[in-house]
Amino acid sequence: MKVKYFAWVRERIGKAEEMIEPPATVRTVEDLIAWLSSRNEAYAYAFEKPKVIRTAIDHAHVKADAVISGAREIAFFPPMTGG
Amino acid sequence: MKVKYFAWVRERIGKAEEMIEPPATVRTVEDLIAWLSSRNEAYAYAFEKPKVIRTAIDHAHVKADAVISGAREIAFFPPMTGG
Amino acid sequence: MKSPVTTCPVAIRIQEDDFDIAREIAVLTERRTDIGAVVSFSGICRADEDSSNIASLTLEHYPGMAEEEIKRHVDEATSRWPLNGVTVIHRVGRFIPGQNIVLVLTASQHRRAAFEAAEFLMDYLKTSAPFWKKEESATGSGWVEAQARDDEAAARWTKS
Amino acid sequence: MKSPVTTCPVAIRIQEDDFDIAREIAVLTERRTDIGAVVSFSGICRADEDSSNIASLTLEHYPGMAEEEIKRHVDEATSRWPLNGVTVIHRVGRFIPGQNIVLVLTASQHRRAAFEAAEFLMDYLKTSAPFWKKEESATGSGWVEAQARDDEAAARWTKS
Repeated sequence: MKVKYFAWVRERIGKAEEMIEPPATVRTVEDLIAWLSSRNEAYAYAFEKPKVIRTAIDHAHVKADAVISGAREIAFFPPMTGG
Repeated sequence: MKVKYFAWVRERIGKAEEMIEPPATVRTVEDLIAWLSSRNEAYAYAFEKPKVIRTAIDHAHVKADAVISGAREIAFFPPMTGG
Repeated sequence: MKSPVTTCPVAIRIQEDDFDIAREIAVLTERRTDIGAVVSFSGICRADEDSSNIASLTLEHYPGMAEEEIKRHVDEATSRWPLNGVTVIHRVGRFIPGQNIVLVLTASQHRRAAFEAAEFLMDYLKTSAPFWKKEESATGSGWVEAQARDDEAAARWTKS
Repeated sequence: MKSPVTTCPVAIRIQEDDFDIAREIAVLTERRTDIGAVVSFSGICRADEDSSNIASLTLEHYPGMAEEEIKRHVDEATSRWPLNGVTVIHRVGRFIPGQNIVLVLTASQHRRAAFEAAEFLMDYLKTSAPFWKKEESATGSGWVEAQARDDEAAARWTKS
Protein backbone atom coordinates (compact mmCIF):
# COMPACT_ATOMS: atom_id res chain seq x y z
CA MET A 1 0.00 0.00 0.00
CA LYS A 2 1.00 3.59 -0.50
CA VAL A 3 1.80 5.72 2.56
CA LYS A 4 1.93 9.53 2.50
CA TYR A 5 3.37 11.94 5.04
CA PHE A 6 2.61 15.64 5.42
CA ALA A 7 4.01 18.70 7.22
CA TRP A 8 6.43 17.85 10.05
CA VAL A 9 5.70 14.13 9.78
CA ARG A 10 7.05 14.34 6.22
CA GLU A 11 10.02 16.46 7.32
CA ARG A 12 10.96 14.09 10.16
CA ILE A 13 10.68 10.94 8.03
CA GLY A 14 12.45 12.66 5.16
CA LYS A 15 10.11 11.58 2.39
CA ALA A 16 6.64 12.49 1.14
CA GLU A 17 5.49 8.98 0.22
CA GLU A 18 6.54 5.39 -0.16
CA MET A 19 5.18 1.90 -0.86
CA ILE A 20 5.13 -0.45 2.13
CA GLU A 21 4.22 -4.10 2.72
CA PRO A 22 3.57 -4.58 6.44
CA PRO A 23 3.20 -8.14 7.72
CA ALA A 24 -0.32 -9.56 8.29
CA THR A 25 0.05 -9.00 12.05
CA VAL A 26 -0.15 -5.26 11.43
CA ARG A 27 -3.95 -4.91 11.47
CA THR A 28 -4.79 -1.38 12.58
CA VAL A 29 -3.51 2.18 12.18
CA GLU A 30 -2.05 1.87 15.67
CA ASP A 31 -0.19 -1.31 14.67
CA LEU A 32 1.10 0.38 11.51
CA ILE A 33 2.45 3.36 13.46
CA ALA A 34 4.26 0.99 15.85
CA TRP A 35 5.65 -1.03 12.95
CA LEU A 36 6.88 2.09 11.10
CA SER A 37 8.36 3.51 14.33
CA SER A 38 10.47 0.40 14.75
CA ARG A 39 12.15 0.89 11.36
CA ASN A 40 14.60 3.59 12.38
CA GLU A 41 15.08 6.77 14.39
CA ALA A 42 13.53 9.06 11.77
CA TYR A 43 10.21 7.17 11.94
CA ALA A 44 10.46 6.88 15.71
CA TYR A 45 10.89 10.66 15.93
CA ALA A 46 7.97 11.34 13.57
CA PHE A 47 5.66 9.09 15.58
CA GLU A 48 7.08 9.80 19.05
CA LYS A 49 3.67 11.10 20.21
CA PRO A 50 1.25 8.78 18.39
CA LYS A 51 -1.80 10.48 19.91
CA VAL A 52 -0.93 13.70 18.09
CA ILE A 53 -0.78 11.99 14.68
CA ARG A 54 -3.87 12.14 12.45
CA THR A 55 -4.49 9.40 9.93
CA ALA A 56 -6.53 9.19 6.73
CA ILE A 57 -7.30 6.00 4.83
CA ASP A 58 -8.20 6.59 1.18
CA HIS A 59 -8.82 10.32 1.86
CA ALA A 60 -11.10 9.87 4.88
CA HIS A 61 -10.15 10.65 8.48
CA VAL A 62 -9.93 7.50 10.61
CA LYS A 63 -9.13 6.67 14.24
CA ALA A 64 -6.16 4.72 15.57
CA ASP A 65 -8.17 1.50 15.81
CA ALA A 66 -9.22 1.57 12.14
CA VAL A 67 -8.38 -1.61 10.23
CA ILE A 68 -5.94 -1.03 7.38
CA SER A 69 -6.61 -4.10 5.22
CA GLY A 70 -7.87 -3.11 1.78
CA ALA A 71 -6.49 0.43 2.05
CA ARG A 72 -4.92 1.79 -1.13
CA GLU A 73 -3.46 4.93 0.47
CA ILE A 74 -2.77 5.75 4.11
CA ALA A 75 -1.67 9.25 5.12
CA PHE A 76 -0.12 10.45 8.38
CA PHE A 77 -0.04 14.12 9.35
CA PRO A 78 -0.21 16.55 12.27
CA PRO A 79 -3.45 18.31 13.30
CA MET A 80 -4.64 20.48 10.43
CA THR A 81 -4.02 24.23 10.46
CA GLY A 82 -5.65 25.47 7.26
CA GLY A 83 -8.25 28.15 6.76
CA MET B 1 -41.63 71.83 17.51
CA LYS B 2 -41.07 70.03 14.22
CA VAL B 3 -42.87 66.76 13.56
CA LYS B 4 -41.84 64.30 10.84
CA TYR B 5 -43.73 61.36 9.38
CA PHE B 6 -42.32 58.40 7.44
CA ALA B 7 -43.55 55.53 5.28
CA TRP B 8 -47.28 54.82 5.62
CA VAL B 9 -47.68 57.30 8.50
CA ARG B 10 -46.53 59.99 6.06
CA GLU B 11 -48.81 58.69 3.32
CA ARG B 12 -51.88 58.59 5.57
CA ILE B 13 -51.32 62.06 7.02
CA GLY B 14 -50.45 63.41 3.57
CA LYS B 15 -47.34 65.34 4.54
CA ALA B 16 -43.72 64.60 5.43
CA GLU B 17 -43.32 67.23 8.17
CA GLU B 18 -44.93 70.19 9.86
CA MET B 19 -44.48 72.62 12.77
CA ILE B 20 -46.89 72.11 15.67
CA GLU B 21 -47.59 73.86 18.96
CA PRO B 22 -49.43 71.46 21.24
CA PRO B 23 -50.94 72.83 24.48
CA ALA B 24 -49.03 72.36 27.74
CA THR B 25 -51.36 69.52 28.75
CA VAL B 26 -49.76 67.39 26.01
CA ARG B 27 -46.81 66.05 28.03
CA THR B 28 -45.85 62.68 26.56
CA VAL B 29 -45.55 60.98 23.18
CA GLU B 30 -48.80 59.19 23.99
CA ASP B 31 -50.53 62.52 24.67
CA LEU B 32 -49.17 63.93 21.42
CA ILE B 33 -50.46 60.99 19.39
CA ALA B 34 -53.91 61.44 20.95
CA TRP B 35 -53.84 65.19 20.32
CA LEU B 36 -52.77 64.76 16.67
CA SER B 37 -55.37 62.00 16.16
CA SER B 38 -58.12 64.40 17.25
CA ARG B 39 -57.25 66.87 14.49
CA ASN B 40 -58.93 65.10 11.58
CA GLU B 41 -59.57 61.74 9.97
CA ALA B 42 -56.19 61.57 8.21
CA TYR B 43 -54.34 61.76 11.54
CA ALA B 44 -56.84 59.42 13.20
CA TYR B 45 -56.20 56.88 10.41
CA ALA B 46 -52.41 57.22 10.66
CA PHE B 47 -52.51 56.67 14.44
CA GLU B 48 -55.43 54.20 14.57
CA LYS B 49 -53.18 51.57 16.17
CA PRO B 50 -50.94 53.68 18.43
CA LYS B 51 -49.04 50.61 19.70
CA VAL B 52 -47.70 49.97 16.19
CA ILE B 53 -46.29 53.50 15.84
CA ARG B 54 -42.60 54.04 16.63
CA THR B 55 -41.41 57.43 17.84
CA ALA B 56 -38.06 59.18 17.84
CA ILE B 57 -37.23 62.40 19.70
CA ASP B 58 -34.24 64.25 18.28
CA HIS B 59 -33.11 61.14 16.35
CA ALA B 60 -33.31 58.70 19.28
CA HIS B 61 -35.93 55.98 19.69
CA VAL B 62 -38.26 56.66 22.64
CA LYS B 63 -41.24 54.93 24.26
CA ALA B 64 -44.83 56.16 24.40
CA ASP B 65 -44.39 57.58 27.93
CA ALA B 66 -41.39 59.75 26.96
CA VAL B 67 -41.82 63.44 27.85
CA ILE B 68 -41.79 65.72 24.81
CA SER B 69 -40.89 69.05 26.40
CA GLY B 70 -37.63 70.40 25.02
CA ALA B 71 -37.83 68.25 21.89
CA ARG B 72 -36.76 69.97 18.68
CA GLU B 73 -37.90 67.22 16.34
CA ILE B 74 -40.32 64.36 16.89
CA ALA B 75 -40.75 61.64 14.25
CA PHE B 76 -43.50 59.03 13.88
CA PHE B 77 -43.09 55.96 11.72
CA PRO B 78 -43.99 52.27 11.37
CA PRO B 79 -41.64 49.48 12.50
CA MET B 80 -38.44 49.66 10.49
CA THR B 81 -37.83 47.32 7.57
CA GLY B 82 -34.37 48.24 6.34
CA GLY B 83 -31.35 46.07 5.82
CA MET C 1 8.07 41.90 20.47
CA LYS C 2 6.25 45.03 19.51
CA SER C 3 2.50 44.71 19.30
CA PRO C 4 1.23 46.33 16.10
CA VAL C 5 -0.91 49.42 16.55
CA THR C 6 -4.48 48.43 15.77
CA THR C 7 -6.89 51.00 14.48
CA CYS C 8 -10.53 50.54 13.60
CA PRO C 9 -11.58 52.88 10.79
CA VAL C 10 -15.36 53.19 10.51
CA ALA C 11 -17.24 54.22 7.38
CA ILE C 12 -21.02 54.70 7.31
CA ARG C 13 -22.73 55.80 4.14
CA ILE C 14 -26.31 56.11 2.97
CA GLN C 15 -26.38 56.52 -0.77
CA GLU C 16 -28.37 55.90 -3.95
CA ASP C 17 -25.35 54.56 -5.86
CA ASP C 18 -24.31 50.94 -5.89
CA PHE C 19 -21.26 49.81 -3.92
CA ASP C 20 -18.20 47.82 -4.99
CA ILE C 21 -17.44 45.15 -2.39
CA ALA C 22 -13.89 44.52 -3.63
CA ARG C 23 -13.08 48.22 -3.46
CA GLU C 24 -14.56 48.55 0.04
CA ILE C 25 -12.58 45.53 1.26
CA ALA C 26 -9.42 46.99 -0.32
CA VAL C 27 -10.00 50.31 1.49
CA LEU C 28 -10.28 48.45 4.82
CA THR C 29 -7.31 46.13 4.35
CA GLU C 30 -4.76 48.00 2.19
CA ARG C 31 -1.33 48.38 3.73
CA ARG C 32 -2.37 46.54 6.88
CA THR C 33 -0.96 43.28 8.18
CA ASP C 34 -2.98 43.01 11.39
CA ILE C 35 -6.24 41.85 9.78
CA GLY C 36 -6.75 38.09 9.60
CA ALA C 37 -10.46 37.95 8.80
CA VAL C 38 -12.85 40.02 6.72
CA VAL C 39 -16.57 39.21 6.65
CA SER C 40 -18.85 40.89 4.15
CA PHE C 41 -22.62 40.72 4.08
CA SER C 42 -24.51 41.96 1.07
CA GLY C 43 -28.28 42.20 1.10
CA ILE C 44 -29.88 41.93 -2.32
CA CYS C 45 -33.41 42.73 -3.55
CA ARG C 46 -35.19 39.41 -4.11
CA ALA C 47 -38.05 38.72 -6.52
CA ASP C 48 -40.06 36.79 -3.98
CA GLU C 49 -40.27 38.84 -0.77
CA ASP C 50 -43.01 37.32 1.44
CA SER C 51 -44.39 35.09 -1.32
CA SER C 52 -45.44 37.84 -3.72
CA ASN C 53 -43.59 38.48 -6.95
CA ILE C 54 -41.75 41.76 -6.52
CA ALA C 55 -41.34 44.14 -9.43
CA SER C 56 -39.44 46.71 -7.37
CA LEU C 57 -38.59 47.82 -3.85
CA THR C 58 -38.37 51.46 -2.78
CA LEU C 59 -36.22 52.25 0.24
CA GLU C 60 -37.05 55.36 2.28
CA HIS C 61 -35.00 56.55 5.26
CA TYR C 62 -34.93 59.21 7.97
CA PRO C 63 -31.93 61.36 7.01
CA GLY C 64 -29.82 62.26 10.00
CA MET C 65 -31.28 59.70 12.37
CA ALA C 66 -30.40 56.77 10.08
CA GLU C 67 -26.68 57.64 10.09
CA GLU C 68 -26.73 58.30 13.86
CA GLU C 69 -28.55 55.05 14.64
CA ILE C 70 -26.09 53.02 12.54
CA LYS C 71 -23.18 54.84 14.22
CA ARG C 72 -24.54 53.95 17.66
CA HIS C 73 -24.61 50.26 16.75
CA VAL C 74 -21.20 50.33 15.07
CA ASP C 75 -19.85 51.91 18.28
CA GLU C 76 -21.46 49.13 20.29
CA ALA C 77 -19.97 46.52 17.93
CA THR C 78 -16.47 47.98 18.23
CA SER C 79 -16.79 47.98 22.03
CA ARG C 80 -18.02 44.36 22.13
CA TRP C 81 -15.61 42.81 19.60
CA PRO C 82 -11.93 43.50 18.83
CA LEU C 83 -12.51 44.92 15.34
CA ASN C 84 -9.97 46.39 12.94
CA GLY C 85 -12.47 48.08 10.66
CA VAL C 86 -16.19 48.41 9.92
CA THR C 87 -17.98 49.64 6.80
CA VAL C 88 -21.76 49.97 6.52
CA ILE C 89 -23.37 51.15 3.29
CA HIS C 90 -27.16 51.30 2.98
CA ARG C 91 -28.66 52.27 -0.34
CA VAL C 92 -31.94 54.19 -0.71
CA GLY C 93 -34.15 54.69 -3.74
CA ARG C 94 -35.84 52.24 -6.07
CA PHE C 95 -34.45 48.76 -6.70
CA ILE C 96 -35.32 45.83 -8.91
CA PRO C 97 -34.66 42.19 -8.00
CA GLY C 98 -30.98 41.31 -8.15
CA GLN C 99 -29.77 44.77 -7.10
CA ASN C 100 -27.68 45.39 -3.99
CA ILE C 101 -29.36 47.09 -1.01
CA VAL C 102 -26.97 46.91 1.91
CA LEU C 103 -23.33 46.09 2.67
CA VAL C 104 -21.77 45.36 6.05
CA LEU C 105 -18.01 44.71 6.25
CA THR C 106 -16.16 43.76 9.41
CA ALA C 107 -12.45 43.15 9.80
CA SER C 108 -10.71 41.57 12.77
CA GLN C 109 -7.69 39.51 13.73
CA HIS C 110 -9.85 36.40 14.12
CA ARG C 111 -12.87 35.16 12.25
CA ARG C 112 -15.25 34.78 15.20
CA ALA C 113 -15.28 38.49 16.03
CA ALA C 114 -15.73 39.45 12.38
CA PHE C 115 -18.65 37.00 11.91
CA GLU C 116 -20.43 37.95 15.13
CA ALA C 117 -20.07 41.70 14.63
CA ALA C 118 -21.39 41.50 11.06
CA GLU C 119 -24.40 39.49 12.16
CA PHE C 120 -25.03 41.83 15.10
CA LEU C 121 -24.93 44.87 12.80
CA MET C 122 -27.29 43.30 10.27
CA ASP C 123 -29.77 42.28 12.98
CA TYR C 124 -29.83 45.85 14.27
CA LEU C 125 -30.01 47.43 10.84
CA LYS C 126 -33.11 45.32 10.20
CA THR C 127 -34.92 46.27 13.37
CA SER C 128 -33.61 49.59 14.61
CA ALA C 129 -32.25 51.74 11.76
CA PRO C 130 -34.99 54.03 10.34
CA PHE C 131 -35.43 52.60 6.85
CA TRP C 132 -38.69 51.43 5.27
CA LYS C 133 -39.34 49.27 2.23
CA LYS C 134 -42.29 49.62 -0.10
CA GLU C 135 -42.78 46.85 -2.60
CA GLU C 136 -44.46 46.97 -5.97
CA SER C 137 -45.83 43.82 -7.57
CA ALA C 138 -48.25 42.93 -10.35
CA THR C 139 -51.11 43.20 -7.86
CA GLY C 140 -50.25 46.66 -6.46
CA SER C 141 -47.92 48.23 -3.96
CA GLY C 142 -47.59 48.14 -0.20
CA TRP C 143 -45.23 48.68 2.71
CA VAL C 144 -43.23 45.65 3.78
CA GLU C 145 -44.21 44.54 7.27
CA ALA C 146 -41.66 44.06 9.99
CA GLN C 147 -40.82 40.40 10.67
CA ALA C 148 -41.04 38.88 14.14
CA ARG C 149 -38.00 36.76 13.22
CA ASP C 150 -35.96 39.96 12.82
CA ASP C 151 -36.91 41.15 16.32
CA GLU C 152 -35.97 37.74 17.68
CA ALA C 153 -32.64 37.86 15.84
CA ALA C 154 -31.84 41.28 17.33
CA ALA C 155 -32.91 40.17 20.81
CA ARG C 156 -30.12 37.54 20.80
CA TRP C 157 -27.58 40.32 21.28
CA THR C 158 -29.20 41.93 24.33
CA LYS C 159 -26.88 41.65 27.28
CA SER C 160 -28.60 40.03 30.24
CA MET D 1 -47.78 32.06 -7.49
CA LYS D 2 -44.97 30.05 -8.98
CA SER D 3 -42.12 29.37 -6.64
CA PRO D 4 -38.80 30.12 -8.34
CA VAL D 5 -36.57 27.15 -9.01
CA THR D 6 -33.69 27.35 -6.53
CA THR D 7 -30.37 25.85 -7.45
CA CYS D 8 -27.23 25.71 -5.37
CA PRO D 9 -24.11 25.80 -7.54
CA VAL D 10 -21.01 24.68 -5.64
CA ALA D 11 -17.45 25.62 -6.57
CA ILE D 12 -14.43 24.29 -4.68
CA ARG D 13 -10.95 25.24 -5.77
CA ILE D 14 -7.46 24.82 -4.35
CA GLN D 15 -5.08 27.10 -6.18
CA GLU D 16 -1.89 29.13 -5.92
CA ASP D 17 -3.39 32.21 -7.56
CA ASP D 18 -5.21 34.95 -5.69
CA PHE D 19 -9.00 35.21 -5.89
CA ASP D 20 -11.23 38.15 -6.79
CA ILE D 21 -14.11 38.34 -4.29
CA ALA D 22 -16.23 40.63 -6.47
CA ARG D 23 -15.88 38.29 -9.43
CA GLU D 24 -16.74 35.24 -7.33
CA ILE D 25 -19.84 36.98 -5.90
CA ALA D 26 -20.85 38.00 -9.44
CA VAL D 27 -20.54 34.39 -10.63
CA LEU D 28 -22.82 33.25 -7.80
CA THR D 29 -25.46 35.96 -8.14
CA GLU D 30 -25.56 36.95 -11.83
CA ARG D 31 -28.96 36.62 -13.49
CA ARG D 32 -30.56 35.36 -10.26
CA THR D 33 -33.33 37.06 -8.31
CA ASP D 34 -33.78 34.43 -5.58
CA ILE D 35 -30.70 35.38 -3.54
CA GLY D 36 -31.28 37.86 -0.72
CA ALA D 37 -28.06 37.44 1.23
CA VAL D 38 -24.43 36.80 0.34
CA VAL D 39 -21.82 36.32 3.08
CA SER D 40 -18.14 36.26 2.22
CA PHE D 41 -15.31 35.36 4.52
CA SER D 42 -11.75 36.05 3.53
CA GLY D 43 -8.87 34.81 5.60
CA ILE D 44 -5.71 36.88 5.31
CA CYS D 45 -2.09 36.18 6.32
CA ARG D 46 -1.35 38.27 9.42
CA ALA D 47 2.03 39.59 10.58
CA ASP D 48 1.48 38.55 14.18
CA GLU D 49 0.32 34.94 14.26
CA ASP D 50 0.65 33.64 17.85
CA SER D 51 2.67 36.62 19.06
CA SER D 52 5.68 36.14 16.77
CA ASN D 53 6.38 38.46 13.85
CA ILE D 54 5.67 36.50 10.70
CA ALA D 55 7.75 37.03 7.58
CA SER D 56 5.85 34.46 5.54
CA LEU D 57 3.44 31.53 5.76
CA THR D 58 3.70 28.45 3.56
CA LEU D 59 0.52 26.45 3.02
CA GLU D 60 0.81 22.73 2.22
CA HIS D 61 -2.15 20.48 1.46
CA TYR D 62 -3.06 16.87 0.71
CA PRO D 63 -4.13 16.96 -2.94
CA GLY D 64 -7.24 14.92 -3.56
CA MET D 65 -8.26 14.56 0.07
CA ALA D 66 -8.40 18.32 0.60
CA GLU D 67 -10.96 18.78 -2.19
CA GLU D 68 -12.97 15.76 -1.03
CA GLU D 69 -12.96 16.86 2.61
CA ILE D 70 -14.17 20.36 1.68
CA LYS D 71 -16.82 18.83 -0.59
CA ARG D 72 -18.10 16.66 2.27
CA HIS D 73 -18.55 19.72 4.46
CA VAL D 74 -20.12 21.79 1.70
CA ASP D 75 -22.59 18.93 1.17
CA GLU D 76 -23.35 18.94 4.88
CA ALA D 77 -23.83 22.73 4.80
CA THR D 78 -26.24 22.55 1.85
CA SER D 79 -28.23 19.86 3.64
CA ARG D 80 -28.40 21.84 6.91
CA TRP D 81 -29.16 25.30 5.49
CA PRO D 82 -31.27 26.42 2.50
CA LEU D 83 -28.38 27.70 0.40
CA ASN D 84 -28.46 29.11 -3.12
CA GLY D 85 -24.74 28.84 -3.79
CA VAL D 86 -21.39 28.06 -2.11
CA THR D 87 -17.85 28.86 -3.22
CA VAL D 88 -14.74 27.76 -1.32
CA ILE D 89 -11.28 28.74 -2.54
CA HIS D 90 -8.21 27.77 -0.53
CA ARG D 91 -4.83 28.97 -1.70
CA VAL D 92 -1.59 27.03 -1.25
CA GLY D 93 2.01 28.16 -1.57
CA ARG D 94 3.95 30.91 0.15
CA PHE D 95 2.28 34.06 1.47
CA ILE D 96 3.41 37.27 3.06
CA PRO D 97 1.34 39.25 5.58
CA GLY D 98 -1.59 41.00 3.93
CA GLN D 99 -2.15 38.32 1.28
CA ASN D 100 -5.39 36.35 0.91
CA ILE D 101 -5.38 32.70 1.98
CA VAL D 102 -8.97 31.49 1.92
CA LEU D 103 -12.39 32.55 0.65
CA VAL D 104 -15.79 31.15 1.65
CA LEU D 105 -18.91 32.53 -0.03
CA THR D 106 -22.44 31.51 0.85
CA ALA D 107 -25.66 32.72 -0.77
CA SER D 108 -29.18 32.23 0.55
CA GLN D 109 -32.60 33.82 0.59
CA HIS D 110 -32.10 34.99 4.16
CA ARG D 111 -29.07 36.23 6.04
CA ARG D 112 -29.13 33.79 8.94
CA ALA D 113 -28.54 30.73 6.75
CA ALA D 114 -25.77 32.47 4.82
CA PHE D 115 -23.99 33.60 8.02
CA GLU D 116 -24.28 30.23 9.79
CA ALA D 117 -23.19 28.18 6.77
CA ALA D 118 -20.14 30.40 6.18
CA GLU D 119 -19.10 30.12 9.83
CA PHE D 120 -19.69 26.35 9.82
CA LEU D 121 -17.52 25.93 6.71
CA MET D 122 -14.70 28.05 8.12
CA ASP D 123 -14.74 26.16 11.44
CA TYR D 124 -14.42 22.87 9.57
CA LEU D 125 -11.80 24.13 7.14
CA LYS D 126 -9.69 25.10 10.16
CA THR D 127 -9.93 21.74 11.91
CA SER D 128 -10.70 19.08 9.37
CA ALA D 129 -9.44 19.99 5.89
CA PRO D 130 -5.88 18.67 5.32
CA PHE D 131 -3.88 21.90 5.09
CA TRP D 132 -0.85 22.83 7.16
CA LYS D 133 0.82 26.18 7.74
CA LYS D 134 4.52 26.68 8.26
CA GLU D 135 5.60 30.11 9.43
CA GLU D 136 8.88 31.89 8.94
CA SER D 137 9.95 34.67 11.26
CA ALA D 138 13.17 36.48 12.15
CA THR D 139 13.92 33.75 14.72
CA GLY D 140 13.42 30.78 12.41
CA SER D 141 10.65 28.67 10.97
CA GLY D 142 8.14 26.23 12.41
CA TRP D 143 4.81 24.54 11.86
CA VAL D 144 1.80 26.40 13.20
CA GLU D 145 0.16 24.46 16.01
CA ALA D 146 -3.52 23.63 15.97
CA GLN D 147 -5.58 25.83 18.27
CA ALA D 148 -7.90 24.40 20.91
CA ARG D 149 -10.27 27.30 20.19
CA ASP D 150 -10.65 26.03 16.62
CA ASP D 151 -11.66 22.57 17.82
CA GLU D 152 -14.15 24.16 20.19
CA ALA D 153 -15.54 26.30 17.37
CA ALA D 154 -16.03 23.24 15.17
CA ALA D 155 -17.60 21.28 18.02
CA ARG D 156 -20.44 23.84 18.18
CA TRP D 157 -21.87 22.37 14.97
CA THR D 158 -21.97 18.74 16.10
CA LYS D 159 -25.55 17.55 16.16
CA SER D 160 -26.43 16.11 19.53
